[in-house]
Amino acid sequence: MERRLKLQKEAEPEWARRISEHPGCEGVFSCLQCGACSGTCPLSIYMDFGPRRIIGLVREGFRTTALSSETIWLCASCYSCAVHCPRKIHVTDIMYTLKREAIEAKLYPRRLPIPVLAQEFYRAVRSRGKNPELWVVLRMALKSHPLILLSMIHTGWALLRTGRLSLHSEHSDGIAEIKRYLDLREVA
Amino acid sequence: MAPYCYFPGCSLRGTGIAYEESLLEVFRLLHLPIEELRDWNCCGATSYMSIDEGSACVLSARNLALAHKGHYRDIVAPCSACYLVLRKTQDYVERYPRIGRRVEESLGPGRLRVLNEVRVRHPLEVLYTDVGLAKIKAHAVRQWPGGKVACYYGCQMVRPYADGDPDHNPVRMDELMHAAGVPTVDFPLKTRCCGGTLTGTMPPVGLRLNEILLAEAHHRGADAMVTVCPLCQYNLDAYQADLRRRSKTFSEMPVFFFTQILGWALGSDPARLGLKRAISGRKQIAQWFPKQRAEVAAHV
Amino acid sequence: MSEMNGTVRIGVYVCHCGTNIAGIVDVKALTHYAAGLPNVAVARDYKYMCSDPGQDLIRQDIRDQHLNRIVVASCSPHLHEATFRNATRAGGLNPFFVQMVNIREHDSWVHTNHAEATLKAIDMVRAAVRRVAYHEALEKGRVSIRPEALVVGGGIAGIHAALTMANAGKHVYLVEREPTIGGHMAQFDKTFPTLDCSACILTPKMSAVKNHPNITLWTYSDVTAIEGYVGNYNVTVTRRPRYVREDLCVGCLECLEACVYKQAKVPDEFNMGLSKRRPIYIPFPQAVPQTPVIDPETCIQFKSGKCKKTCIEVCGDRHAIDLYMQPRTEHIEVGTVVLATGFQTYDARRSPYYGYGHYPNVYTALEIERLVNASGPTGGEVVLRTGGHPKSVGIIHCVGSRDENTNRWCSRVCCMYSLKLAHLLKEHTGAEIFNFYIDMRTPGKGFEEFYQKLLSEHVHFIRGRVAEVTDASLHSSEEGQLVIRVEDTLAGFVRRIPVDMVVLATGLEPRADAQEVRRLFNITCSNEGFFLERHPKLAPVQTFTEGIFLAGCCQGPKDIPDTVAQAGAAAAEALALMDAGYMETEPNTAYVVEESCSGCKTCISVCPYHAISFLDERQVSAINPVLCKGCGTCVAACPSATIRQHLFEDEQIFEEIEGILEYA
Amino acid sequence: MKPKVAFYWCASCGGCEEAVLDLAEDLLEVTALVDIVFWPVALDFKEKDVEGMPDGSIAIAFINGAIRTSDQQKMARLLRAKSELVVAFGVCAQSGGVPGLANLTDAAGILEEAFGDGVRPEREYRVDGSSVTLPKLFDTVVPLSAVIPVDYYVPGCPPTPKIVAGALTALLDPHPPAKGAVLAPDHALCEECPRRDSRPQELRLERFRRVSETVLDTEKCLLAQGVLCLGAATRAGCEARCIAGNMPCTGCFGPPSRVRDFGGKAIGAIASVLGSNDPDEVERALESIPDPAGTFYRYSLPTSFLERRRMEASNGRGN
Amino acid sequence: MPEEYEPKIVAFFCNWCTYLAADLAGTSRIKYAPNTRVIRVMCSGRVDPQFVLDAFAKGADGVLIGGCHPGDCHYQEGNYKALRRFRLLQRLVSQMGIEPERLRLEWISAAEGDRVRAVIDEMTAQLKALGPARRSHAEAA
Repeated sequence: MERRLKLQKEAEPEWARRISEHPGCEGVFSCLQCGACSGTCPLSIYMDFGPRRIIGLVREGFRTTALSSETIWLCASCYSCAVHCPRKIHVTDIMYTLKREAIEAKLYPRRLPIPVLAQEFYRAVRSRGKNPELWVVLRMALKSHPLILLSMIHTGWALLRTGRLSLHSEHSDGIAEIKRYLDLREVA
Repeated sequence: MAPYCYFPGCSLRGTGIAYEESLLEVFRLLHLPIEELRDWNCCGATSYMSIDEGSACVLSARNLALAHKGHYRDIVAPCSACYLVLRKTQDYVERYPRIGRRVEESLGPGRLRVLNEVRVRHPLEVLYTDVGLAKIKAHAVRQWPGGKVACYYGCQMVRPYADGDPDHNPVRMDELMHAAGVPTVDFPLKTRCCGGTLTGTMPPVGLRLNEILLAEAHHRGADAMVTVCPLCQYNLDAYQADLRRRSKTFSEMPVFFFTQILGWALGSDPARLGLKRAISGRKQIAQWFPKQRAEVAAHV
Repeated sequence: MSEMNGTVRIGVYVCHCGTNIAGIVDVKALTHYAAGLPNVAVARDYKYMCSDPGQDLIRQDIRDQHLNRIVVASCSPHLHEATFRNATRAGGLNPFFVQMVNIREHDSWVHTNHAEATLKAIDMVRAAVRRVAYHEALEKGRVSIRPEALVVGGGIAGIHAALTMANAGKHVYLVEREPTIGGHMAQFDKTFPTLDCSACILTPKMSAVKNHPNITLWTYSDVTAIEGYVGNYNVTVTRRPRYVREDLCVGCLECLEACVYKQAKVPDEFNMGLSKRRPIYIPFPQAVPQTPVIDPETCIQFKSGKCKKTCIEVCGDRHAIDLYMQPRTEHIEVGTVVLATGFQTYDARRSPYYGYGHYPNVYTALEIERLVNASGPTGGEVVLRTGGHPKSVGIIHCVGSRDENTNRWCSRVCCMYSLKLAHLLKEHTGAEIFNFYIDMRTPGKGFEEFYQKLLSEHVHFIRGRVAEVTDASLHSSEEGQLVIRVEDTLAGFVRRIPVDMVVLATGLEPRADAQEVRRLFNITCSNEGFFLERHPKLAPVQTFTEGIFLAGCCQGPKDIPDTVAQAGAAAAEALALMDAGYMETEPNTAYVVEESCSGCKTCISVCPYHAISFLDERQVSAINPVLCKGCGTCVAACPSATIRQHLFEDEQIFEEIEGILEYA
Repeated sequence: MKPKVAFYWCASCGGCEEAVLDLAEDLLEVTALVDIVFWPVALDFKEKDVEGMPDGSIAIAFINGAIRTSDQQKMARLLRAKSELVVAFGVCAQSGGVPGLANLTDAAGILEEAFGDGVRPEREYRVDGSSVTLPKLFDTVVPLSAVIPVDYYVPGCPPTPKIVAGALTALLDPHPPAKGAVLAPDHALCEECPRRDSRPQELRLERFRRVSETVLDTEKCLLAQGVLCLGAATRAGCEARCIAGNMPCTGCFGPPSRVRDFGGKAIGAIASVLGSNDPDEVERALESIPDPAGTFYRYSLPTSFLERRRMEASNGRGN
Repeated sequence: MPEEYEPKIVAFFCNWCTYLAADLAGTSRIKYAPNTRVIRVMCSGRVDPQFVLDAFAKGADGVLIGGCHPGDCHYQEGNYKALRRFRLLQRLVSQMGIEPERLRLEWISAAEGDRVRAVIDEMTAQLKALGPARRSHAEAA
């Protein structure tokens, strides 16, 4: 049986404050906990916390819990929460920020394909300047749930048949320049 | 008039190729000059945002800067994700100095302001405002052979940067369809998320989301769905076989790009609209758009 | 003319205001500094200068230290200038030898750095010390206050204020824009938490208004102009023609029956469009006055001129119906004004995700009030727009309240009236009721008990802001119903709840024309658009314009008890003025130093109150101190510095400027 | 013996000297009463003659013109030492006058303006052994009272004969006015303006006109005709001579005693007669006052609150 | 110690709108730069241009005039009078080498406590960027 207890020492208020300084996250502390976000979210029903409780976790500073949640990865950024929020909180941006933190802190759920996809996509674009859909998906699958591939066979074939899957991967001519741009570290 | 700058984005060169074909065809038929952005790069999309926001904005900023360099006034992004990320970049470089600095670092000092001098447009909005319903009506020369359609707008084109169309209940695609003589159904889920990449990453979840959309469309009496986004179209189109396998009652239907339908109405050769690239509802398509060049009906 | 007359002995008093000031400003250092300034005889600091002992300090020092000038460094003069003037008078000194320094609102409360805040306080005190040296003895002016009052708005607030003043023997003009008085309260079925019938408690007051000898009631009328000043306002009221003469109509209402429209066709405003009325109508049976109105928009005679005019026929020799009636303008003079213009409810269409206007069975609370009302469109039977009785109802709170996208404020009454409607709907239909709330707010006498009662009635309370109301079903069990999608934040999961009827608890907001009204009466609005009171705590019914008072929801959302209380307060404040018969005015008026006036007439046209006249025989300008409001515009305009202003003399302001900038 | 009187001019146009001569035959009366011991313009006295006089031996020194050079400063101090009373004669001495407008630039600016790339005067020039030097040109023009204590002021550009005569009689009177007094009436010019009655009570102008722009009614108040007349802000005493010549008052008598800054007060008044409440219309109306400083401080820049253009701002070229 | 230059701003606030807005800022505990010193006048129309010039002459780095919004003046038109004088004054002071940013007229209603903060903080920042408005005369006289 899981023991549910949070000691205040586990809370990191400083972290909460830091998060609130990220672009789009300024609203965390004005949250009403009304649930409009989770209510309107098409995916909250599959999430372990849902956006409302994630915000609750963030502003109380429960970093590990928030960053290791699946919720942030299930967010498909449909922005429904953002337009419904009575406090105009950019919930989607908060999710993005947490995703980034989770990757940096390596706290994201290992077996979850979504973060893997994100990172594959990231690599691909860094090296090509464009997203070769096929390869990104393949690598994602291999690195997380190779079994996913089975579920994709039909679709893959259908796409090939209809010429919607380009096997060769295009890349931007300006890739050198793009690399240079991207290699600059983000300024805090 | 200055030509529109076309920003295909990665999908229109892959899964959404039919969108590109039909879009360019529609612009051609309406005599709207459009040129592809030279040397464009990926917009960064949602995944990139999840790793490095600053760089994600840099990616989009580069495209905007290129468009500005090419003296374009409008950059047309058919993919909702591209549209959103470009708009968001314009918004955030101004609203958040920290992102502004990051972008300026890459583009070079003083290049920031140019980013907001190009207008980011979605083709739906271009056709609605720049061309207008009247002109579409006037140029629609073909009777619509298919049945009723459910207009599906998805998320990222209407939220959070809806361009005049109310984000809770957008209507412009419906109005365009009517102008083209295509009947639509009242579709309450028109802005409900299709799950994006979840179909690939979490198939059960992704499929369910699309099942709900397709089922509701069918329930509302639609014979087809119309989309404005390559990812939506892909999700709705590519997995119907799986959905059928899951539930007996599920009935297949074609999922069009709105440009395919407009192209047809404007009298284009169906072959130029990428209709054959459909995965689901091929039967209906075959029967609505027979091989031999359709008889051009009297002006409607 | 103000010169430094005689030896100036200044007392400087620095207030700690507990820690409000002392917490940030170094009061000791400030006091010590002040003591060293020229002309300062004594400088003290004290915990609360406004307290009696604090004031005693001033009185004592005036006597013992022979002070003739006082500087108090404390809070805003808007709060305590009067206090310290009185203290000074009590000490035997003319009250206008006081100068206040606002080191709380303008300093300790808005700055965090002690050194900077203290430095600022020092500069301000130095300025005041230099200024006060040039003060002079003044006497307050007086304006007479007429004993008549104007009440704008005939809702419960206006009605109560009018009756209170009329009972006190003052003549009251009550102006209402609608054809009847009663306002929103007349539309309510029951009132929370006591559940007594709204009409039953309101209508007696309405007829009392009608029958009161001291009340002139003008319905279907608007205040179109107001001039003058406290005690002497000249008001213009425009009375729209109702085409039925109040003086001749006996209220038999036969004309309604006689109307050529056999069945009513026009949506009935009073019933929120849930029923129809005829072109000639009275809003509701107990309307006051009991005189019908003809709505020219829909009356055949007005539209085509081809009506049988059966109404006139049936009215017969009473000749009460006059289709040629013209708008009438009335000019009245009043001493005080009570604004009770009320509120409007939020337009639920602005929240499309709740489907109001799209799904017929989505209602606003006000519609339900009519629906459950025995004299309502359905005689109190709750029938859905699509027919049938609801077996389940969802009541959505905070629609157009507490939402940055619509209205930011809490409308205060929605929680309670939602509870009331929940009770009534359950009573009428036995339906299962779901309340969807963000926070349950029941502060008020018997309110919490009422909440308890509802809980025990097994009404569902689900904490969560509803995401959407839709008719898209996910399951056969939802078919044909409206589905409410919400996160049950207490249970921690998302729920879909199918209901037959949705009620939107729409919030209260300022009337659409609040801004024009505000300009008309020269008062201010808060950011939300409600009329702004003079002080949130200490002057809740006064405005910044003397003699104009606020009552009811025009000042902010309120329930009926609070509205009535506030109306009483407003009436009392107005009565206090009128009974006194006069009001003391600040002596900050402008005056002309005749011998040096060259008669250039520059001043005359700059005065908005026509207080300046040109004396042809003496070829100089003269200012009427009663008309002068003390703005000082003419003082700045006078090219030869011949016009001056008491309390704001050039010397005093120059001293203040130079005091601020004189680095000590 | 007759009281000794001295006249001297500093930075001025000579108009004030003319004003003295304008006394015409009255001048003879004056000379009958007094003994002129120093008057460089009219009589041949030398600086050293004055230096030779015992301190306080001169009864009254009338000094006109503002102070802008080291030489003028020196002479003013010299005369102060030798004289019982010093009278600032004319508006230049009183408040800087037209030369005071040089305070909109500085010494360098003036030389630049005057000589540009041409030959600049040298401060010191040597001729056979001995050297001639030019006085130092100050950056800032100041009124007489800024370099020496002044006993009385005679306003005007120039002072009118009536004012001058009045001043002389007042000073020679056994009971002279209080020190520091301005020897002119202390109310505004409108009081003695023949056109005062034609000034309407309601005056709302759209813009100001230059006299050259319109045919002016010779009876009607000039301000009412849209001409920027400063009479209402200016001390009386000149008998409204300019007005008589159909020219607006430009303020040469300075302000009445109650006013601290002529221009400031005048701006307050003049802006008040503009009609419009619309910011843009106001802007347009104000464009008809192209040079506010020159208009409202024509005679008093050095005695105004701001005294001069900020040195920090004037790049040696003024504005 | 070398402390940052703190500009001094003399502010003339009208009694009915801007002064009250500043009071509101206080009661709402809104924090802003400590550089202003407020002088209360009944109406912005009372602000004699002499006051502004004197302030600059006596060492103010900036002067802020606060009045009611157009159409909202407690005295009907005083703020318009203020506007006209301000515009003319603006032209004069720039001729006198005083940057226009140093003289500012703002309409702030009694409800706009936060606007007081915004205006004062912005003006303070601008003045810091401009540096002191010292009025040296580089003179022998």
